[in-house]
Amino acid sequence: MATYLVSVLNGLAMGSLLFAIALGLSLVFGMMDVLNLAHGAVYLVGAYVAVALVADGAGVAAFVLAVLAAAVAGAVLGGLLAALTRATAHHLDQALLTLGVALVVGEVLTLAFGTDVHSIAAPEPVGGGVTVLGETYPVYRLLVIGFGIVLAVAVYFLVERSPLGSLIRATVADRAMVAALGVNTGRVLVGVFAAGAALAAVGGVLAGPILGAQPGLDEKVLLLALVVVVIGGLGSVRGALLGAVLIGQVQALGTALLPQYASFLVFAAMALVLLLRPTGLLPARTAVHA
Amino acid sequence: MGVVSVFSLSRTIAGLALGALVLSGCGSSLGESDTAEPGGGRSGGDVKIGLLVPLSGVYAPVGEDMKAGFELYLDQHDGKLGGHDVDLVTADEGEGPQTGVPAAQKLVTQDQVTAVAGVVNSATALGLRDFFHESKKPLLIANAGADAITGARKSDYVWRTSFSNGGVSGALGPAVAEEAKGSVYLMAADYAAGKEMVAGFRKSFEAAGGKVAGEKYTPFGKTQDFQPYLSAIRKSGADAVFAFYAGAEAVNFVKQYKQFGLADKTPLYGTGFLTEGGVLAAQGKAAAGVKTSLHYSTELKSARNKEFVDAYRQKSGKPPTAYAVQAYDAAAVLDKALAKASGDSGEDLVKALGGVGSIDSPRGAWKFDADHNPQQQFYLREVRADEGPAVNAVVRELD
Amino acid sequence: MTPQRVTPLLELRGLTRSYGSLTAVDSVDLALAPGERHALIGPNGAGKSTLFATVAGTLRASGGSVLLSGQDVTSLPEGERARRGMVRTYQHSSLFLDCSVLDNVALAVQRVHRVAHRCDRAARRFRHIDTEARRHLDSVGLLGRAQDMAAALSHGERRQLEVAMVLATEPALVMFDEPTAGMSAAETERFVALMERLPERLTVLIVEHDLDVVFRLAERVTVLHLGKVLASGPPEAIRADEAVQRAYLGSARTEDLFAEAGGER
Amino acid sequence: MNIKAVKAMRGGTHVPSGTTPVSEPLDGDSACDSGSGSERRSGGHESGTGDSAKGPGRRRAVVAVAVVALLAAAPVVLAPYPVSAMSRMLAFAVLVLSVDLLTGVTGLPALGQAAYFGAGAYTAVLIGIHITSDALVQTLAGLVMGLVAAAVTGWVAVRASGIVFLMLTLAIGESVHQVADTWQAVGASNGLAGMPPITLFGGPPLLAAGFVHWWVLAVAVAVFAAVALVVRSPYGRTLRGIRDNEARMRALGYRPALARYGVFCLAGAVAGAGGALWAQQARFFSPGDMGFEVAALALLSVVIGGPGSLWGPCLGAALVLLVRDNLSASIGGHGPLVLGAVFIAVVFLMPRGLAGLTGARLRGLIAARGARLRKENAS
Repeated sequence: MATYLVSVLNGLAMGSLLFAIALGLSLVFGMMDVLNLAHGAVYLVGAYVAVALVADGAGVAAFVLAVLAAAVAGAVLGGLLAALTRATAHHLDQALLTLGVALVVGEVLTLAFGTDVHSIAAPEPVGGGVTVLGETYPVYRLLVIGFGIVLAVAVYFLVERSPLGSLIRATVADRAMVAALGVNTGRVLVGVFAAGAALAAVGGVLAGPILGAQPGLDEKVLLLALVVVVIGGLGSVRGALLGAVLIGQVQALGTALLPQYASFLVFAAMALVLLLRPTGLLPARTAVHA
Repeated sequence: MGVVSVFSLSRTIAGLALGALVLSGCGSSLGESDTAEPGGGRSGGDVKIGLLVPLSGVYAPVGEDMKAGFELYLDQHDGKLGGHDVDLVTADEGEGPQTGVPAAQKLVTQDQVTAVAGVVNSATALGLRDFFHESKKPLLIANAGADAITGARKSDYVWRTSFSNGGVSGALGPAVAEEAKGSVYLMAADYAAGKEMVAGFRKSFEAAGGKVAGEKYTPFGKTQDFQPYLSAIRKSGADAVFAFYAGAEAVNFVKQYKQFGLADKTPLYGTGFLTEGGVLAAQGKAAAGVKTSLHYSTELKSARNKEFVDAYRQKSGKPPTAYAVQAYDAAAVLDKALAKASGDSGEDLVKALGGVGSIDSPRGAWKFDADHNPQQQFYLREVRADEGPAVNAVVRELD
Repeated sequence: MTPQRVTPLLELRGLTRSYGSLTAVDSVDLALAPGERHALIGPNGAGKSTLFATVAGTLRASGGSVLLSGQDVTSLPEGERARRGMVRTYQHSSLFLDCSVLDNVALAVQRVHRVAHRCDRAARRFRHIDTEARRHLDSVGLLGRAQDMAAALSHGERRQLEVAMVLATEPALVMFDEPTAGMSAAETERFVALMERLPERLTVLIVEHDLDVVFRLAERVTVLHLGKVLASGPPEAIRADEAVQRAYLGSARTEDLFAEAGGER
Repeated sequence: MNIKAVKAMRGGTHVPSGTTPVSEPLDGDSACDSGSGSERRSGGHESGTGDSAKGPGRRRAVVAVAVVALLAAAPVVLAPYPVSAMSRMLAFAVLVLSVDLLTGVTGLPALGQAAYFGAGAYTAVLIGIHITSDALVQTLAGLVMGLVAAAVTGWVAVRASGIVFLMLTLAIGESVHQVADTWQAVGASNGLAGMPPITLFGGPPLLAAGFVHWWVLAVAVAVFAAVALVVRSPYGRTLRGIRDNEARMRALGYRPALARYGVFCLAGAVAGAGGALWAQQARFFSPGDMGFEVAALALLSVVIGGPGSLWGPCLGAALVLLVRDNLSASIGGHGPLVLGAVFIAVVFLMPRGLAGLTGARLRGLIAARGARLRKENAS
C-alpha cells in the first residue's frame, strides 16, 4: 500500500509540472484557436536556460534567477509566436508554422548545447531525500508539488476571480463578442500567449532536476501536454488542472498497478475520456447561441 | 487550344523526352545488379568509404563519437587506408531505418563507395543486410548489437567491429552471480535490444547459479519517471539490479535510482551503455558505484589505450567512448583489408576481411570470429566519482 | 380550413422547454394542417426562437411532444426529423461556403435520391442530381450563379440558396427562422415573392419579426408571449386582438411590431 | 484543423458558420471539387451550364500524362539511387493521399494513418517471406489489411472531429506502433527483414530498382485515379460537405459519423496499399517506418501541398522526403532546421500550399492575401 501512496505522491509532482506546461497551451487554443506546436520547444528553452545557469547544482538564488530568466525567454518567444500566428487565419497553416518554429528552435538549441543529454542538479539545500512512508523520496519533488498547488491557487484567482480573468474567459467563450464590445483583444491574446509560454519555460527549469534536458524532449512534453489539454477540455483552466493531475496519476499510479501495459496507459486513458466526453472533462463555457 | 493539337503536342514532348533520355544513356537502373559499375569505387588510387552514423535524432551523440573515432584513425594515418587516399562520405543515419536505409543505398549506388562503416540502430542494420548482401558490398557494423546480425541473418558481406547484445550482458552474468548475495532484479527498455540484453544476462547468470527476483520492461523512449518501477524493485526484496538503458533513459534511471535511495542499499549492475560517455557525464556523482560490463573503458591501463585516449582528447576535447573505439577499429579493419585485397570488388575486399587477423585496438587485441563478430575481452567496470569527473574504472577482466 | 378534422401535419402537445428554473417555452399546443402557412410572432424574449429550435429538434424538449403527420418525433435528433420531411432554415445562413452554389443544393438532392455514398462514378455523371439541383436553383433565381462559391453570395442570395437547399430535401414541412432579418427592403420584397411561389402542398412555419411579411404570407398566426400561446388565428383576428396589442405594448417594445428586427446580427 | 467544429461540439451548441468571415472566393483549395473547382473560380463567370472546365481539364490531362511519362522514363536514364528514391516518394505519396482523403477532403486532421500503412507493409512482408513473392497479391493483401485495421479501430475516432479526432488518431497510431515495437512475431523493434524480391505474374524476381519503380508507379497511379474518382463522386461531395459544415449536413438528414467511418476505412485501405509498396521497394519493414514521425510528416505533406488538392500533397510528400533524406546529411544532420524553415516559408509564401501555385492564380492569391490580412488586422 505504501508503495502505491508514494506513486500517488509522484503522480502529483508530475501533475504539477504538466499543469504549468499545459495551461498556456490550453488557453492559447481556447482564445485563439491556435494549436501551438512550438509549446514543447518553449519548454525546452527553459530547460536549457537551467542547463546554462544551474547545471552543476547552484544555490537557491541562482535557481530562482534561472526561473526568472526562463520566464523572460519564454515570454519573448511566446510574443513572437503570437505575432507570427496572426499572419495567417488558417488553422492548419498556424499549426504548420508553429511546428516550423519548434523545429528551428530545437535545432538551434542543439547547435548551442550539443546533442548530449544534460542533467540539472536540484538546488543544494533540497537536493537530498526524506523518508516518506518508509521509502526515500527526493525533497525537490515535494517542493514541485507545493509549487503546483500555489500555481493552481494563483491561476484560479487570476482567471476565475479577477477582471482580467473574466476577460480571458469571455474571450474563450466568444472572441467576436468581446471584440465587438470594443475591447482590444489583440493585446489580451498576445499577453496570454506570452504568459503561457513563460509558464512553460518555467516548467522547463523546474522539471530540469527531474527530466534533464536533451534534444527530442520537447516533442515528448508537447505530446503529454496535448493529452492533458484535450482530456481536460480545450481552453479550460480547471480542465487543464484536472487533466494534468489525472495524467500524472495515470503515469505514476497506473504504471505501478499495471506495469505490463505502461506504454498504452496514457493513450488508453485519453481515448476513454474522449469517447465518454468528447469535449473533455471540464470544458470551457462557450457562448450560447439560442 | 485545339484538342488535337494539344494531344499531338504532348505526344511529341513525351517522345522527345523519352528519346533524349534513352540516347543520352547517362545511366540506368534496369540492370540486375544495382552496383555493377566497373571501377566506380576506386579511381586513381583513391578509395571511397561511406560512414553511416546518426547525425540527427536521439542517437546523434553516439554518431558524433563514432565519426570522431573514424576520423581520428584517418588523421593518424595521413588520410590513407591500405595505402589509398580515402575519400570519406558521411551520411546521416537518423533515428531508424526510415532514414538509415535510404542513406546507405545512396552511399552505395550513388556515391559508389567501396565499403560502408557505421550503423547504430539494429533495425537499420538488419534492414540493410539484404541490400549489402545482394550488392556484394562490405558493411562494417560499428555499433548495432542485434544478435541476429552475426547470427541468424549473417552474411558474407556484413561484419561487426562492436559487440552483440547477448555477448556484452552475457559476460556480466557469472560475475553478478558471484558478487550478489541473493536474487537479482532485471530491468530494460522494452525493445529488441533490451530483450536481448536481459536474455543474454539471464542465461549466463542462471547458469552460474544466480536467482532472478523479477523482470520488468519499461516503455522504450517514453519513460521519464522510473519511480513506479523502483518501488516495485524495493518491494521485491531483490539484492541487486541488472539494467540495460542508454541515452536519456540511462541518465534518468541512474539518477532516480540514487534519488529514491536504492543506490545505497541495492547494488546496480548493467551493460556499459548505462554509464558510457556523455551519459556518465550527465549522471555525475549519482552513478558512483554502478558496475557494468563492456569491451572498453577509458581507464584501461595499456599503452595503446593511453596513446589513443590522449589523441582522441586532443581531437575532440572529451574522453573517448566505446562507440568511438568501435568506429576507430572499423577504420583499422578496413585499413588492413584494403591493403590485402587483391582487387577492387566487394568480393575481393570481403575475402581480405576474413584474413585481417588480430586488430591492435585500444580495447585490447581482438579478431573476428567465424560469424564476423569480434572475439574480444569484456571488462567489469565500476563508476568512480571521488575526485574530478566520473570515470569507469576497470575492476577486472570478465570471462 | 379546419385543421382539426384531418391529421395535422405538425402538432405540438404541451411542448415545454426550460433552462434551469426559467421556462422559455411553456406547454405550447399547436396544430398545422397540411399545406398551411403559419406564422409565429411575439415580442423579443417571448420564446419564439426556443420554441422553433425545440420543434426542429435542435434543442431537446423538456416536456410534451412533437408529432409529424401523427408520428411522435420528440426524441429524434434534427437530422432524423429532416429525413422524415421536416427541415429548417437558419437565422444566420448555414451554408457550405467553400463549395459551389450548385454543390450546396446537390448535397441536399443526392441525400434524398440516396446516392450520397456512391463513389463509383464522378458526380457529374449523375445527371438527374444535377438537373434536379439546377431546377431548385432556378426556382429561387440563383441558376446564373450555380458555379460560384457560396461564400461569394450576398446576404440576400444566401437566404435564397438556403431556401433552395431546403426545398431540395423534398420536405413536407419547412420552418423558416426569421428569414428576412438583415435584408434590405428590395431583398425582402424578392424573398416574399419567392415564398409566395412555394408549392401549394408545402406546409410552412415561419418565425418572423417583420409583421408586414407575416400578414402577407400567413394563413394563420400564433402569438407567443412569455413562453405561452397568447392567441392563435387568422391574421385579421390577431391584428384586432387586444391581448396581443397589450402584450406588445406592455413589453415596451412596440418597435418590434412594426419595425424590422434590429440587433439580430 | 476543424476548430470550428470542436468549438461547436464542446459547447453542444450550434455555431453558425455564416458569422465567420470566410467570404473570400480564393480561400482554398479546400474548395469543393478539388480538381475542377479551382479552374471554375479562376475562370470567372462562365455561363455556368456547360462543361466550362473543359479547356483547363484537357490541359491538366496533358500535364498528368507528361508527369507520369517522366516518372516512367526515370529508370531508363537515372542511376539506381535516384530511382529508388523516387519509388520511395511514390509509396509515401500514397500514404499522403490517404491522409489527404481525411484531412483535405473531409476536414479531419489525421495523425494515425501510419498505423494502417504499417499494417499493409507488415502484411506484404509476411506474405513475401512465407507465401508468395507476387507483387499484386502482396499489394492487394496490404490494401485489405489496411482496410480491416481501419474498420476495426476507426469507430473510436470517427465520432469526433477537429483536434479531438487528431488526438484519437494519434492514440491509435501510437498504440499500434507500440504493439509492432514489442511483438516478437513481426520482429519487434528490429523489424522484419529477408523479404525476397517481388515478382509479377509469375515472372522472374525484380531485382533492379527500375522494374520495382515501374510497379510502384503503376500502383500509385491507380490509387491516385481511384482517390480522384472518389473525390469527384457524390460521396466526395458528401465528405466536403462534412468538412465545410457538419451541423448543416446533419440538418439535411445526413449521418456524418457514418460517412466519416466510410472514408476512414477507405483511407485505411489506401494507406495499406502504400505500406505494401513501401515494403516492396525496401524489402524490409520495421516499427521505425510507421512511427509518429512518419504520421506527422504525412500530415505535414498534406498541409504543405494544399489540403484537398490531390497532386499538391503528392508534391509535398516528395519535397518532405527530399529535404529529410538528401539535404540532411549534406548539412551535417541539421535536416530538421531546413524542414522547419520550409514549413515557415510555405505558410508565408504559399498560403494555399504547393497546389496554390498554378500560374495565374498566384497573382490573385497575393492580392487576396493582402486583403485578408488587412481585414484580420482590422478585426
